[in-house]
Amino acid sequence: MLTANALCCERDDRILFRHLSFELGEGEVLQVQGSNGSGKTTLLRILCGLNEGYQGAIRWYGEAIADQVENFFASLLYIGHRVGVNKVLTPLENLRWSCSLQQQVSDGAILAALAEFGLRGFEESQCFTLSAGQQQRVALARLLINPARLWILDEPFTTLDSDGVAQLENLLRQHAQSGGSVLVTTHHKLSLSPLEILSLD
Amino acid sequence: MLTANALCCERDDRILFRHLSFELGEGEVLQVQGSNGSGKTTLLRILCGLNEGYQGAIRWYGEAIADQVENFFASLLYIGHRVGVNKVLTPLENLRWSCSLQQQVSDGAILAALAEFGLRGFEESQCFTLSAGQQQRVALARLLINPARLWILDEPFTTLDSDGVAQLENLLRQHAQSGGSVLVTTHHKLSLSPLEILSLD
Amino acid sequence: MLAALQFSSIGEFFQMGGYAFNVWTVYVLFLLFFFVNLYFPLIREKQIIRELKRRLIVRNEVPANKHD
Amino acid sequence: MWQWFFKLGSPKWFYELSGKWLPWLVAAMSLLLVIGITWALLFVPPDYQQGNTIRIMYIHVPFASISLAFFPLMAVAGTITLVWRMKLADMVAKTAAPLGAWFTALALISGSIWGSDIWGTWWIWDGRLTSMLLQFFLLVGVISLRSALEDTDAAAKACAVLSIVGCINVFVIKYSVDWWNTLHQPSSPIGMAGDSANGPEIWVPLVIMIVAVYLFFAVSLILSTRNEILQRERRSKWVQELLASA
Amino acid sequence: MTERRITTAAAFRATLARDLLIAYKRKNDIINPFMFFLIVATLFPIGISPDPQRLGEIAAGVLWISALLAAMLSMDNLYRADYEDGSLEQLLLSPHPLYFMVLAKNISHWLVSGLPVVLASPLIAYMLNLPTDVYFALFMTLLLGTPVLSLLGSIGVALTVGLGSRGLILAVITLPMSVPVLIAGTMAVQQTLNGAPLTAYLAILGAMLLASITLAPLASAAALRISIN
Amino acid sequence: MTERRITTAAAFRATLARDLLIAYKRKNDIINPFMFFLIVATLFPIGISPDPQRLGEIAAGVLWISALLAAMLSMDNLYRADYEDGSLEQLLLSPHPLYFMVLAKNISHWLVSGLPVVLASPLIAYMLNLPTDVYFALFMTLLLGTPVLSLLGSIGVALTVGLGSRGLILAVITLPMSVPVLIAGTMAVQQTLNGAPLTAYLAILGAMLLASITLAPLASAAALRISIN
Ligand code: HEM
Ligand SMILES: Nc1ncnc2c1ncn2[C@@H]1O[C@H](COP(=O)(O)OP(=O)(O)OP(=O)(O)O)[C@@H](O)[C@H]1O
Ligand SMILES: Nc1ncnc2c1ncn2[C@@H]1O[C@H](COP(=O)(O)OP(=O)(O)OP(=O)(O)O)[C@@H](O)[C@H]1O
Ligand SMILES: [Mg+2]
Ligand SMILES: [Mg+2]
Repeated sequence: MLTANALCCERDDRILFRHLSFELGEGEVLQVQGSNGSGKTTLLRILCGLNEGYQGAIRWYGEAIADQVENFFASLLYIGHRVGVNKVLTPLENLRWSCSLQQQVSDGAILAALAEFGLRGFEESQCFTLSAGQQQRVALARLLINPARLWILDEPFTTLDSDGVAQLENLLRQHAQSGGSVLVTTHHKLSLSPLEILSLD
Repeated sequence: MLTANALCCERDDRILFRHLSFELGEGEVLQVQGSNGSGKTTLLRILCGLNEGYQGAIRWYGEAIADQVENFFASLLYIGHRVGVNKVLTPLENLRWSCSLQQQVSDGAILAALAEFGLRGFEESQCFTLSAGQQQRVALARLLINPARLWILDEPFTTLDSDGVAQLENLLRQHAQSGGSVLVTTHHKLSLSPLEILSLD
Repeated sequence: MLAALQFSSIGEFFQMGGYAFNVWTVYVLFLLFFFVNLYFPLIREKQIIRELKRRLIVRNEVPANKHD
Repeated sequence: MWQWFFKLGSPKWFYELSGKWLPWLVAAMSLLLVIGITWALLFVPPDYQQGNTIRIMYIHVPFASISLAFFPLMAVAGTITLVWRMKLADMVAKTAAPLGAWFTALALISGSIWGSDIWGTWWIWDGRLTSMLLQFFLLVGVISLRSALEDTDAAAKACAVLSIVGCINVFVIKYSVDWWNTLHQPSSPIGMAGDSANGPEIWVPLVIMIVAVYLFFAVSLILSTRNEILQRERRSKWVQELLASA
Repeated sequence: MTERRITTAAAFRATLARDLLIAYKRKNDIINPFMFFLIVATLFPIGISPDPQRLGEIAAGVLWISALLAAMLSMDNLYRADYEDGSLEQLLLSPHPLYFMVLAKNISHWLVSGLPVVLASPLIAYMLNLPTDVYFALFMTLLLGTPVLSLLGSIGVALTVGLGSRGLILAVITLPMSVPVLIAGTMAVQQTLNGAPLTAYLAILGAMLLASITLAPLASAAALRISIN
Repeated sequence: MTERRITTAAAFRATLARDLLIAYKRKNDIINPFMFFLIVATLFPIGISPDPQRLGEIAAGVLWISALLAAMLSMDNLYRADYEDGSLEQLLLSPHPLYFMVLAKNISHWLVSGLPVVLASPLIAYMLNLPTDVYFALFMTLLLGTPVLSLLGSIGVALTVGLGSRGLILAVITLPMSVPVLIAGTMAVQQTLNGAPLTAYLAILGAMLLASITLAPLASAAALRISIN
């Protein structure tokens, strides 16, 4: 569904990648690997359209993304280094807004997702009182709610404890099985079976 | 060298830990473990004196820390979730300042440490142009420069690639061998041989 | 031509009919600005070329011909 | 037509062409300046009211009139940057901003020196003066935004947006400030100073000076833009070849 | 799946509601611009002259300048927190025209920080001894003028949201731009005092408001896309 | 190991140098308070009256209020970036008295943002038609007064540095505190205009400066410890 063709990006006079092409089909999980500073985050942001300093073509179901931005955004879920959790609001309120940018959701669904991610009891605490890993979990709970086909996740495993890691891996597996696709960066070794790897080194 | 006696901390009406006692001797590495939100960060900040909402006694070589703050701070190196790297300055300038809070350092030593941590060529780039992992590396380079006896590190492995993880583990090992002590939280499995574990769950 | 000259002596010219300070400051400022604005870009150009050459020699990096 | 347009946008093309034109521009500028300044200082008859201060006009008016061109220039460059992503446009915009601030400052300074005789004070809160001052502030705003944004590309686009918004605003400000309070010389239809009774011995040197200052503006803009090109294109083949041969 | 896709209007409402909720939770966002306005306005009797006669003469200007500063300086909150925690990226990646999202944020911001200032203005006007005849003129011009200030300020914040050092750059960029509003506002009050009809000025301010509602969010949206890059 | 331990004086210098370096790199930190001061001062003739006579009467107050606002609003930079990137924690964990570290940061901040305002004040004073007799009084009072404002502001920033929403809360906290300085400053200028000797006022401002140099950094240090908790 997502194809990149001869991507090339340079920052500060340093070529991060060149002639980078890949194809992400339905039901696939693609792990972007590379050492620190190799350009993983940059690549993901380019694919999302958050960064425009690149050359090459990115296509969504064969069409250039620029021609169908809304369509693309409607099926995209991006969680970056900064997870998009407002510190003042509670997890419930946060999700109510961030999910409602893409679809209608009921509070019940949100509460269920939060509980699933081990945040039962924290639904009504303001997010600045949550620990780093708990905030990450709030953001990740969107994965359970949002029906987006394409997940782009930038180091979603940082600050998660081992339960959290297992749970997230599970989720990725399920999403792929149900025909979605995942693009993920991490320094972890993922234990998913059909896992493709794109190395930037 | 560092002993905690019957520590107890509660936040937001939730008891994070109670009757927590441990002793950290010279040459020891203590890993604080626990699921997300179990209070690891809180514990480390309490030990550093950055958080005072606790009960119990903390001693440094047998004496209460409050009676010898400067002494304690002179032999402490803390790197937290926020690594203390100014975005505008270059790695070199950052370290020049943060090291000079504790001791005199030469630029040569700093450059060597940066190179050791894989940042050769980035010494003069402003830190906001560095990737997440590279910024972490700038902070960690202090471990090579600073002669502090006690290292308190809060999730130092996040965003590091596998080389970085190996290198840091190595560093912890060496520090312990040379008589220093380390208090570290991480969700990684550390491969250090004399490793004590303190679980908060 | 000379008949159109407005001043009969150099001294009178410098006095500018009592407005010497004002008139001359403006013209001096103008000339200063004029030369500074030509001089600095030229110096800067030399600096840049020197710096770029130095880099070229030091790194001897392979130029990536992305442009052109 | 479009081909030409994009060729024009190529920094390399601009660098080479401007290299060829510069000597001619400099020659024309110098010639006109020498003639203009000599004429203004030596041959222009003193004004019956203002006396010899009239000679300040030959600096003030060219600078004041060119200062008004900066925001439109930057807005056009900004639009080109945003729409066609032409790098050259941004390089011009980047060098124009500080140059504009200097030109505006000089217009302000020469005007207020002139005013110290004519109005008996260095500064009054008159419409035109105030709008000039505000334009100066806006230019400083653009410059400080440029220096604050570290990423060249982001800075280019952000300054483009600010210049476009600012350009609209410069007109609104000028209009509203004139409406608020006007004392300054009204601009006369032929663009000339003072009474329409003024003869050619007054306005011919003025025209010469105006053209000369425009040329000066062009020359210094080109010079700084060439530096900017060298820096930003330092990794391209043609700059490397240029360096090798230089 | 597509049938559950949300309309732009609903996303607009959700964003508006969220921003109002955040402001409500923080309280400070609501109280501070208002307090700042009060405090700055009270600095003038202290710094200039407590003489009612002279205060009355400068009151309209002082009120407008204080409102202007309060509006500009309260803008910093508009996108900053969202930028820092990543919510802004989510907003940019939403499948709705950014124009409306930005407009929602601007409206919420004005309701929270501009409206209280407008409502408080008669009080300060009284304290500064503004002639009572022009209370209405002052109120109406502020009511039409402060949204324009918010919309203009929004462009400035959007341009500078990615900067580490914030502080005054926003004010430096946007204060000169808002001078026309200040002029229209204070002229309206002054001319009303001299007996001129208010409507002409209100028409001008209304035109400014319309123009900035249609154009400013476009500029803000473009600026946000640039800043997030 | 201990012999290489650094003296507090050296750490003080290192901190001062670092902050100046950051300001130098950002440029904006230097230019903006100054530009803000200019722009705000320009708003008054526009908003109140361009008439030189009336401007001259309010000039001293306007200048002081603009300087006060510029000082307060430039404070936000003081600890914010350090808080967000964690440098502040490092500062708190340094084995030196926090008093000196805070003082170093305050001094650097005043040099960068206060001093340019003081130096520019005569220019604006001229433009606002302040009577020339009191230029010296204005300059001296600003020179003594703005450091006090910085030191007081520092306490406010230190208290609020941990807050998500910044913006105006700082101004709301610190403006009332700085009213005494404003009073002393404007009184000095006004009384000098009426022929009174300046020295008494300078003595008062000097005393305020001394008191705040000794006490304010202590308060800031305490506030920082609280905020970081
Ligand atoms: C700081 C003070 C002053 C400023 C900022 C200023 C600014 C300007 C500006 C913006 C223009 C417009 C140029 C154009 O439309 O092409 C102008 C033109 C002019 N100024 Fe000034 N001015 C100042 C003082 C003065 C004074 C004191 C005089 C003398 C009485 C003066 C005489 C003129 C004349 C004769 C023109 C040409 C009018 C025209 O044909 O457009 N200016 N000035
Ligand atoms: N500022 C705060 N105010 C109130 N409660 C807080 C605050 N910060 C943290 N807490 C509470 O303390 C608990 C422990 O937080 P802490 O950051 O120490 O967890 P942690 O063990 O470091 O978790 P993680 O692995 O996610 O980093 C959290 O669950 C949270 O509820
Ligand atoms: N804002 C920027 N300006 C200039 N260069 C940048 C910028 N951000 C990143 N870079 C450069 O791009 C390179 C790649 O950065 P990126 O964040 O994509 O790395 P990454 O692969 O995600 O690394 P990490 O594993 O540490 O997260 C960095 O080495 C840095 O030099
Ligand atoms: Mg990354
Ligand atoms: Mg933690």
